[in-house]
Amino acid sequence: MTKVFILSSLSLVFVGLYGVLTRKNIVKILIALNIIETGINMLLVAFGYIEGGLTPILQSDLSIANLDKMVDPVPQALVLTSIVIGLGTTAFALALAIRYKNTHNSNLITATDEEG
Amino acid sequence: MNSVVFLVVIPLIAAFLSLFLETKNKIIMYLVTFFNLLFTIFIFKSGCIPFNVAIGGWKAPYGINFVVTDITIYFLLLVNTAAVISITLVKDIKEYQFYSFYFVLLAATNGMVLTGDMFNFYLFTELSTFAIAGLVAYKRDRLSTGAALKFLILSSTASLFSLASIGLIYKTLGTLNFADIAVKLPSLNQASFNLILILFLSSMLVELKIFPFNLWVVKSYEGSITSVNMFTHGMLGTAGIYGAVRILLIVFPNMYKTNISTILMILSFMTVIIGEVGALKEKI
Amino acid sequence: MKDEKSLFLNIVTLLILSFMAFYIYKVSIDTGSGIKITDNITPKMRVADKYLKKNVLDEKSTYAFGQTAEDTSANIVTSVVVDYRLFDTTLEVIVLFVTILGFGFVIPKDKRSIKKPSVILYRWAPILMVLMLIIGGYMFINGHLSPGGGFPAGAIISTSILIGVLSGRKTVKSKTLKVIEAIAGISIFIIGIVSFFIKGNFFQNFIVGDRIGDLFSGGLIPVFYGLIAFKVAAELSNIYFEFYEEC
Amino acid sequence: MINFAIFVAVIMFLGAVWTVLTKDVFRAIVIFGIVSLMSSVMFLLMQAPDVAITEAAIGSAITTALFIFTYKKMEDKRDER
Repeated sequence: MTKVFILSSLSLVFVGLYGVLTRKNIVKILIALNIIETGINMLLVAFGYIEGGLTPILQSDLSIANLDKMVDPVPQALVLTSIVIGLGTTAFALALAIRYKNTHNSNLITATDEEG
Repeated sequence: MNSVVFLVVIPLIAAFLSLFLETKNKIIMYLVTFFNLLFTIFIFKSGCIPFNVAIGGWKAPYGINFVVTDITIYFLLLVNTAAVISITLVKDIKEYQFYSFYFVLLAATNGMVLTGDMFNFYLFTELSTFAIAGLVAYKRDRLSTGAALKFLILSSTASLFSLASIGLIYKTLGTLNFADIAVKLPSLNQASFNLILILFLSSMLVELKIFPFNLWVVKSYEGSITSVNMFTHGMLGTAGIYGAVRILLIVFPNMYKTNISTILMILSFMTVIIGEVGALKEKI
Repeated sequence: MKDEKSLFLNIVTLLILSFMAFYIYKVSIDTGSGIKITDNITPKMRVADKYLKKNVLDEKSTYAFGQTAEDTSANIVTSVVVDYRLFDTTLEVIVLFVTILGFGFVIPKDKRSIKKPSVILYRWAPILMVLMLIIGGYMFINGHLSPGGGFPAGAIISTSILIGVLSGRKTVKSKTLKVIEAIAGISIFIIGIVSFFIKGNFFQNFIVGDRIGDLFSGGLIPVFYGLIAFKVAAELSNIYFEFYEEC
Repeated sequence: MINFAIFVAVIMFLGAVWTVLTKDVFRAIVIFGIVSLMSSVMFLLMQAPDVAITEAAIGSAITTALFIFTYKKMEDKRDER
């Protein structure tokens, strides 16, 4: 199971990196950035996974007896933070992209910055 | 000395308050910046350095903590002095967003110098990135919009690499505290060490404006107003240098065959040469 | 000419990426002494062990369900996010604040009119909105017992305002949202400072004595999650207003 | 269970490749939403329900909505000129 998770998240990271490096449309670049971010988040959670692990929520005395079998809660907490940061990045960059379209009259990242 | 957290908390509260105080923002800006400088001098004079602040009462490797050492206090003085000097250049600006960005940048640079936790450092760098991007885009014309967009895309890609390296550190060593990482790092494999180091270095180079990633600097300096340039160089540059010095040379010391000082020296040498060549080619 | 350049770029990118993939593969098969990245064992002395056993302050202490402990949240992810690493969460709130401030600052304001919504959407919108509010409220109140928490709760509450905007009903003013956002943001830090004056540490959980599994447990966790939920909802709603406001 | 995980992973990978390669921006946005939703299922399989809910609400729904709003706004601009 762990191998499936890690390989799938790494593949997402590489596909997203390819997109960021080769695409020229700004919206496509931002989508690719989001794909990388999803991949990294999955990688972090997969690092905390153990085979046959339990959800880290205490429901009864039975779950307190099985604390060693629970998956690692710290990467999940970090990923909760990083998802929200990703939303912030996307929102800010999209607003900049709309203004970029207004000022440059183009949605390609290669448009020149000089006037005229 | 638990009250050192005020250096971060007071500017953040001011960032919220600046949504309402329309014309008084400038006074608040001077007040908060001078408060930070005076508080730093007070800590410097108090004579209880070095000390360690556990936020929330959780002790060092388990919670987030602020570390103040002899080097930290000097860099803190530098950052706050740079802030005081650069706000004198701020002319009459009416938009409250400018002041909010400034307060967040002040808090983020103070925090980058103070923090002793890996993920907290990542968050402070993100915070400073967004504040700088907003300040660069302040003029909202053709040049500044392009510069801000390119800077934002570059630095968020870089910060994702540093997030991956934080995950690798947590998986192998099981901790996020700087001091704890430095103790446990010698038990790591050479290849794993190199991978973590490469991922982290590539993200730090953007903040430090070193060669392969320094192309955003020219555009953003051209596109933004003078005081923003002072912020970028005086505050973010100083804090970034301290963060890099601590993380690269204290947390990741020169071990095995990887000599970080040599790599950094070669890269900065190339930065100087290529930057000068680029400046000569620029038409006046 | 342009296609050739693009083909060249693609080939170079693929070469770089395959080099990176090869390097990662080499790291994974490397046989040296010490801890490896691909090791499947959990490291000794991991931080999470103390979080799971809830004995950061007292080495030997144990706890049972329905009893008190140093942190009484039943959902351990929540207890890490809002108690052990609360300072991270407050900074994350600031990140969202800054980016959305920048969003409103940068986005060009131009005239835009919305099409008139259909009658079905107009009639059914209040029911959907109330449903969304109930789900969001449940999520942040129960954030310390079940999966969920402040951030998705805020997102869901903001969806109800989005439905209001799309169906053409006036719900809240954008100025009110700004006030809510600032008050929630300031009070998070005020609580942190208050705990400094009560307990001597910033952002310490100063309500103690409740039991794991109760609705009213976790000390300050539900308070913080409520504030975060309102703040996130106000910020995200501001984005929708920026897009769909009739100027 | 492992077959289901592999199935979801393959869908996610193909969706990501399609998103990056397609010429149509709107289609890319919608398929990115599907990829994000599939990653939420993967988080559920990794025993992380908190992250799954957050990813479904924020990473999938609101990010996709923002992309679509922006796309419409940029398209409107082109029609005016």
